[in-house]
Amino acid sequence: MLTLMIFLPLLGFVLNGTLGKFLPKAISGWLGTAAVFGSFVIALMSFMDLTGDTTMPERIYTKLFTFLHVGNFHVDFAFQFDRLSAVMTLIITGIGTLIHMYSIAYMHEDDGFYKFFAYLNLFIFNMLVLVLGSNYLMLFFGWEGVGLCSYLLIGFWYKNVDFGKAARKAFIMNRIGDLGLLMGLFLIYDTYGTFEYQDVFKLVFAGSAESNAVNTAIALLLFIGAMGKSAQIPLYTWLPDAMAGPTPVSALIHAATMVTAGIYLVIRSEAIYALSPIAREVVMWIGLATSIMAALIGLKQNDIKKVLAYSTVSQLGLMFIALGCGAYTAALFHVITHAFFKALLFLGSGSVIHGMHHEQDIRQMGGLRKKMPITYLTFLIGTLAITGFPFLSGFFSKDEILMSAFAHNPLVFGLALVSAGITGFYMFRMFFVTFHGTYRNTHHGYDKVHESPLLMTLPLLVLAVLSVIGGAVNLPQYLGESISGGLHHLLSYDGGGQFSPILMYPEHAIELSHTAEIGLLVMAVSVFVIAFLYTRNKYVTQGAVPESDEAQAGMGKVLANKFYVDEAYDTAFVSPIEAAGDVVGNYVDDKGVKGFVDGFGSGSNFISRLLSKIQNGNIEYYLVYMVIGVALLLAFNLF
Amino acid sequence: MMQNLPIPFLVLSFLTILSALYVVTSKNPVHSVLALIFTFFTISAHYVLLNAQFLAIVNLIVYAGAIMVLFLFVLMLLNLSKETEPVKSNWWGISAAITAGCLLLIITAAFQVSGEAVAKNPVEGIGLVKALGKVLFTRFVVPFELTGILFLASMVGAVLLGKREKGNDALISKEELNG
Amino acid sequence: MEVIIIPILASIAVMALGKKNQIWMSALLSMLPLIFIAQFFNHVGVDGGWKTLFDQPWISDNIRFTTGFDGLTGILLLLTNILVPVIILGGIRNDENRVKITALTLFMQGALNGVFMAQDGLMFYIFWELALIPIYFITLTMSGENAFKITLRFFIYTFVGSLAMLASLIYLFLHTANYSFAFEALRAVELSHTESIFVGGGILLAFLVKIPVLPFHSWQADTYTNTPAAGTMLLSGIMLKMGLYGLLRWFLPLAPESIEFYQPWVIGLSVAGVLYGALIAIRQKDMKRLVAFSSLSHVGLIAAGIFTLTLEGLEGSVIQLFVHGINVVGLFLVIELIERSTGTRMLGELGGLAKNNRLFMIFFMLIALGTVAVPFTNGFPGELLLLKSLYAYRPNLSLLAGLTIIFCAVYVFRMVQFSMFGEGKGEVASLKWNEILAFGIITFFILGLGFMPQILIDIVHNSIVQIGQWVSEARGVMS
Amino acid sequence: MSILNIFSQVEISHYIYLSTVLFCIGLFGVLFRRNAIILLMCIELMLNAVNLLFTAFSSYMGDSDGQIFVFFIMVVAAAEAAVGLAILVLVYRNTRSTDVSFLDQLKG
Repeated sequence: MLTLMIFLPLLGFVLNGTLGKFLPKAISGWLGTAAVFGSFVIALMSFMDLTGDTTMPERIYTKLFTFLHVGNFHVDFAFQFDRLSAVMTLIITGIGTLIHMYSIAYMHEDDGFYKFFAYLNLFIFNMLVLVLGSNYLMLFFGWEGVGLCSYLLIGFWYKNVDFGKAARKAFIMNRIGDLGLLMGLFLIYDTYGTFEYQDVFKLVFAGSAESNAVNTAIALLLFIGAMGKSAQIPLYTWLPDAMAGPTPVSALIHAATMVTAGIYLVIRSEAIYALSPIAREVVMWIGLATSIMAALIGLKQNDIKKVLAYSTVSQLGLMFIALGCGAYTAALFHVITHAFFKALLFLGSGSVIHGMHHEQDIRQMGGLRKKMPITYLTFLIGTLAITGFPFLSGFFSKDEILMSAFAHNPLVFGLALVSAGITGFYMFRMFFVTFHGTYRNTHHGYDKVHESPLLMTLPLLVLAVLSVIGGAVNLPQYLGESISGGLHHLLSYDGGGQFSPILMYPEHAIELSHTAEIGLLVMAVSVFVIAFLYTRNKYVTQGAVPESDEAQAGMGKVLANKFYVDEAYDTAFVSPIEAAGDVVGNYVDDKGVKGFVDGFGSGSNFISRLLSKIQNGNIEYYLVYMVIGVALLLAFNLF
Repeated sequence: MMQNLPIPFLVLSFLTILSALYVVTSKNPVHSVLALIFTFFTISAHYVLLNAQFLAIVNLIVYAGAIMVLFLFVLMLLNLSKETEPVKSNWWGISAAITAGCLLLIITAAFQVSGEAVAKNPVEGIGLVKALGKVLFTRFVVPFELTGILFLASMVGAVLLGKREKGNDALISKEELNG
Repeated sequence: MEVIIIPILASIAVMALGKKNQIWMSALLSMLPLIFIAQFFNHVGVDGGWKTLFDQPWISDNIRFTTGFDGLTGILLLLTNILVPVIILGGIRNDENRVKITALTLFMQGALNGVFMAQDGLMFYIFWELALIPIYFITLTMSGENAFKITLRFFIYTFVGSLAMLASLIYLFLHTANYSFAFEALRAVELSHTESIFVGGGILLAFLVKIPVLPFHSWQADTYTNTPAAGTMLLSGIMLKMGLYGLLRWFLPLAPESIEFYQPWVIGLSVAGVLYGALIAIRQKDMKRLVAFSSLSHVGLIAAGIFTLTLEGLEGSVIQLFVHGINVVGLFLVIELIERSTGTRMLGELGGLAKNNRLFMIFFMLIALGTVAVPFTNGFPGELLLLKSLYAYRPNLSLLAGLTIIFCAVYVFRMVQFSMFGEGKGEVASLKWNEILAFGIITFFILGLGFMPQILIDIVHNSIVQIGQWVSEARGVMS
Repeated sequence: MSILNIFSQVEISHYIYLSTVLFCIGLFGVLFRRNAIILLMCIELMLNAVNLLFTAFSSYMGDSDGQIFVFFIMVVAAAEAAVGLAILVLVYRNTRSTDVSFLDQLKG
């Protein structure tokens, strides 16, 4: 079953990749969707099995074959379906199915329709390998695989050179992270002699305190990988550029699933992180910095997808804050809810873009709510969810993160709260500018704007429902002991002591009084209210339109230009490396090494030309040489 | 030690070296030839002193008689008796002298260092025709015959070289020779 | 024996047939040895050491024509006899030189098979040099202005190395018990430390030039650029592997005492070469040059892996040399087809080739992915093992060499981007059956080995373990 | 019996010096002169210096082999002179000169 779950999308990829050209678009699209849906159904069944029956083992394990076996180095091609994997799998295949369905309508005009579905299926396959692999190397497989699919899909419209650049940037930035991850893997193998999660964690658990330095190193190296994949400072700049890909891709890969792989990695390696406070501290601060920085940049973006992209980066930062505080459940909770509402927002923005004939600039929009009621409604729900409207999914997950941050360090809580607050500002800004006010586009008439077909709005509705009720997964304690903390129980379930749970270290019980808790809640909600009122006043009541990038000044300009990070990277890394390549290629190699080697040639040529002067054909000279030679010979014999 | 040497030896040696020098330095080839003949005479005299009577005679006949006459003959033939030789530059002469001098120095030095007294064991009559003939026709008979073949070959070679071939009459200029 | 003779006979046959010869004929001829190799695998097997198959006195009683077979030989025979058909199918242009190049390629196949099977030092050397001759003539068919000069440089370069090796072999020969060039006899010679440094250095030089490792690489890019595609493929796909094979088969067993001395140097230079090649490749405009320098980068990693002397490194290097052969031939085939259709291989002059030829695009992408070592393609397992072995040697070196996975992505995708994507500037002619077949073989190995690299390891494991034993014994004696 | 009992009064070293001097004079001539005929003559002179030494050793040691050698050397010298002169005539015919510095076709 497990194998089938993983390989169904691969089958879809193979079929679409080879036969797709000859299939009608509808079949090809539904084939891709069915493959993912099949996986979803199997995953759901397996999940029921796993959690429904207390006699079930901690995981379902399948070994397909030995991938590599060299001396002591042994890696199996094996999968495991445990509680953490199950949650991830359900998100991936569930949201994957919806997005596939959506894409059938969204991409129906595209020439590469079958190719698109082939890539999407391949992505799902790789993502499943990532979360279902039973060892770190399998994770690395999927890790690189999703990077590749991301590359292929970002550059899907390959005729555009800029898109190609964005795709390469994404892949290369990811590879930088991958290198760190790879080094981390080597260190794991060096230290523990295996890649299998279970064995590693057992050894970590049994390890001595001295191994903490190693664990810290491992944790930091793994985090470098997570930085790349989950777009954290300093490797985050690829994600906004990745919006070059088709919108469903942004929804699936760059919001709901792939970018959360970094979170998954850290949660998976909880045993290691738990032992190294330093690493967690690093994770937390980087998450915090990313979260605030991205949120600030998001304030001044005018491309609807870019805003969402920076929002994603910011939300990922929040998740890392949670991880850094040791609140793994909270992070995973936010992964789930974020997957719901961010997919919803992206798909909604796709619907807008579709209705606007591929216009992405929010300044060209306005007043769309009348033309696109379903999109408007669902987008509103998404916006409310992400900004933390009480009792929607985002509210619960975000508050859990904030609370764990407060328990860890009030300063961090304050900063995270600022970041969460800014979320409200940029999200409502985008929402109001897009859907309220007056229509501003001059190229397409208002009458040409249309609501999207059912195939696109259906996933929106489903996701909207999920965004509303998604918080039920892990309700806070103050709503009642019996219904709360579902996810938490799931992850710390140990089968009645039969096996070790996913989270080996019981989370720091958040020791907060109910008053403090409610105080925090009030703070969070009031930040939300302020953001809502301010933006509503500015963009709806006053009808303001964001100024163009050129008109920006001061801080606004810096933000609109994304803190000039791309430019800084260009001057700091790209140009020097290119220059080094030029210097090495043109001077060191051509003049230096080759010159040195050729020097032997021309040197011996020169000497031989000198020597051939001696050989001038005149016998007298020869005689002199001969006599000198004889004399020298004698002299040598003599002395 | 010079003083202890017998006068005839000294005189002979002096003449030998003098005439040899003249051979080398004389501008006129004919004079050179004549000086060389004189040198051969003095060397023959040395042979006599050394009890090598047969060689002394052969030296006179073969060298002074045959070979030198050949030289003279060629000189006459080519009409080279005049001082036609272009004089070489001084430095060339100096360097040649230095080179030759160096060799001289080294050989004598070598002899000084490694020379051992050779046992004097003169045997009466080994230089006579009879004695030499015996050795030559017994132990050295094969080389002796080979010498004959060598002579034949050189004779044929000389004749062949000297023969004027048809169509080869035209003088080849130096430029043509240098191609 | 047969696998050496048949290609040479085939080469004569092709020459005799001349223009009448068709591609499929020569391709079939070049595949004939595969039958025998399959037989070797079946009947001789890869267990139990380097077994002698054929043994006859040759130049003298002690210089024999001895061929052997084991896993390591098997892998390289496979590589050679798979790639030569690929080259013949896709890599040879249909012009006046076709017959000549085909014949030379077949001849090369025989010589290479000889190199990989030779169990006699002198026979190894002779075939080693014999393999050089066809490449020389193939290169000379190019009438580029510098062709002669470049060929000469290449020839002298490799020749100097080879002569050093010959000197070392002769030195060993003179010290054998009964004056024999047989591998076992040469191996049995006990050398003092100093001796082994000189002898090992000579052997090493030949291989390092051929691989090539950093300072000895300056023949590479120019020769690649100025050789017809078939020559480039032969050089990069198989000839370079001669050097790596030589390291494993001849250098490590014959001069194990000197490894300690050379290890840091070779690893250092190799890792430097990894970065050096990658840096240069990033900025190349000529696709052939780009791949040439990427090749420098990749083989540097392999050489470094061998010298870590870990099991992972040695076996990883075998995987990687096989895989690199497949991938680099694939890349050169792609470049050749692009050049054939558009008349240029300069990145600036190309673009948008993906539009007209989807199939070609898929093949190119797969080969590129294999080169970048994405998981599930063949490049990954070998690179993983090599980096792992380097990590065991020095973690920071592994990090440096690991930068190649970033750089490699940069230059390969840059190449893909500028040639295939963007606005269309010309198109690639639709693939003919032979080209599809050639690509098919390559993709089969890219995907197959991506999933099941263990197959290669199982084949080669015993040979490597034996080599490892010899090395560790000798090092034990030394210390 | 020779005219003089030379062996009692003259050391062999004197003959060695003498012939060395003669040899070097011949050598000097060979180096210095450009006329091919003189060159040949100088060579004869060198040969004679060697002959003298051979004979001296032969007589001092009472072994006739040295004298046999001188005999052979003379033979070779004669042959050499004959062939050499023939070549010389030929060269002269072609170049109208016996100057050896014209003959530089061996240039490297």
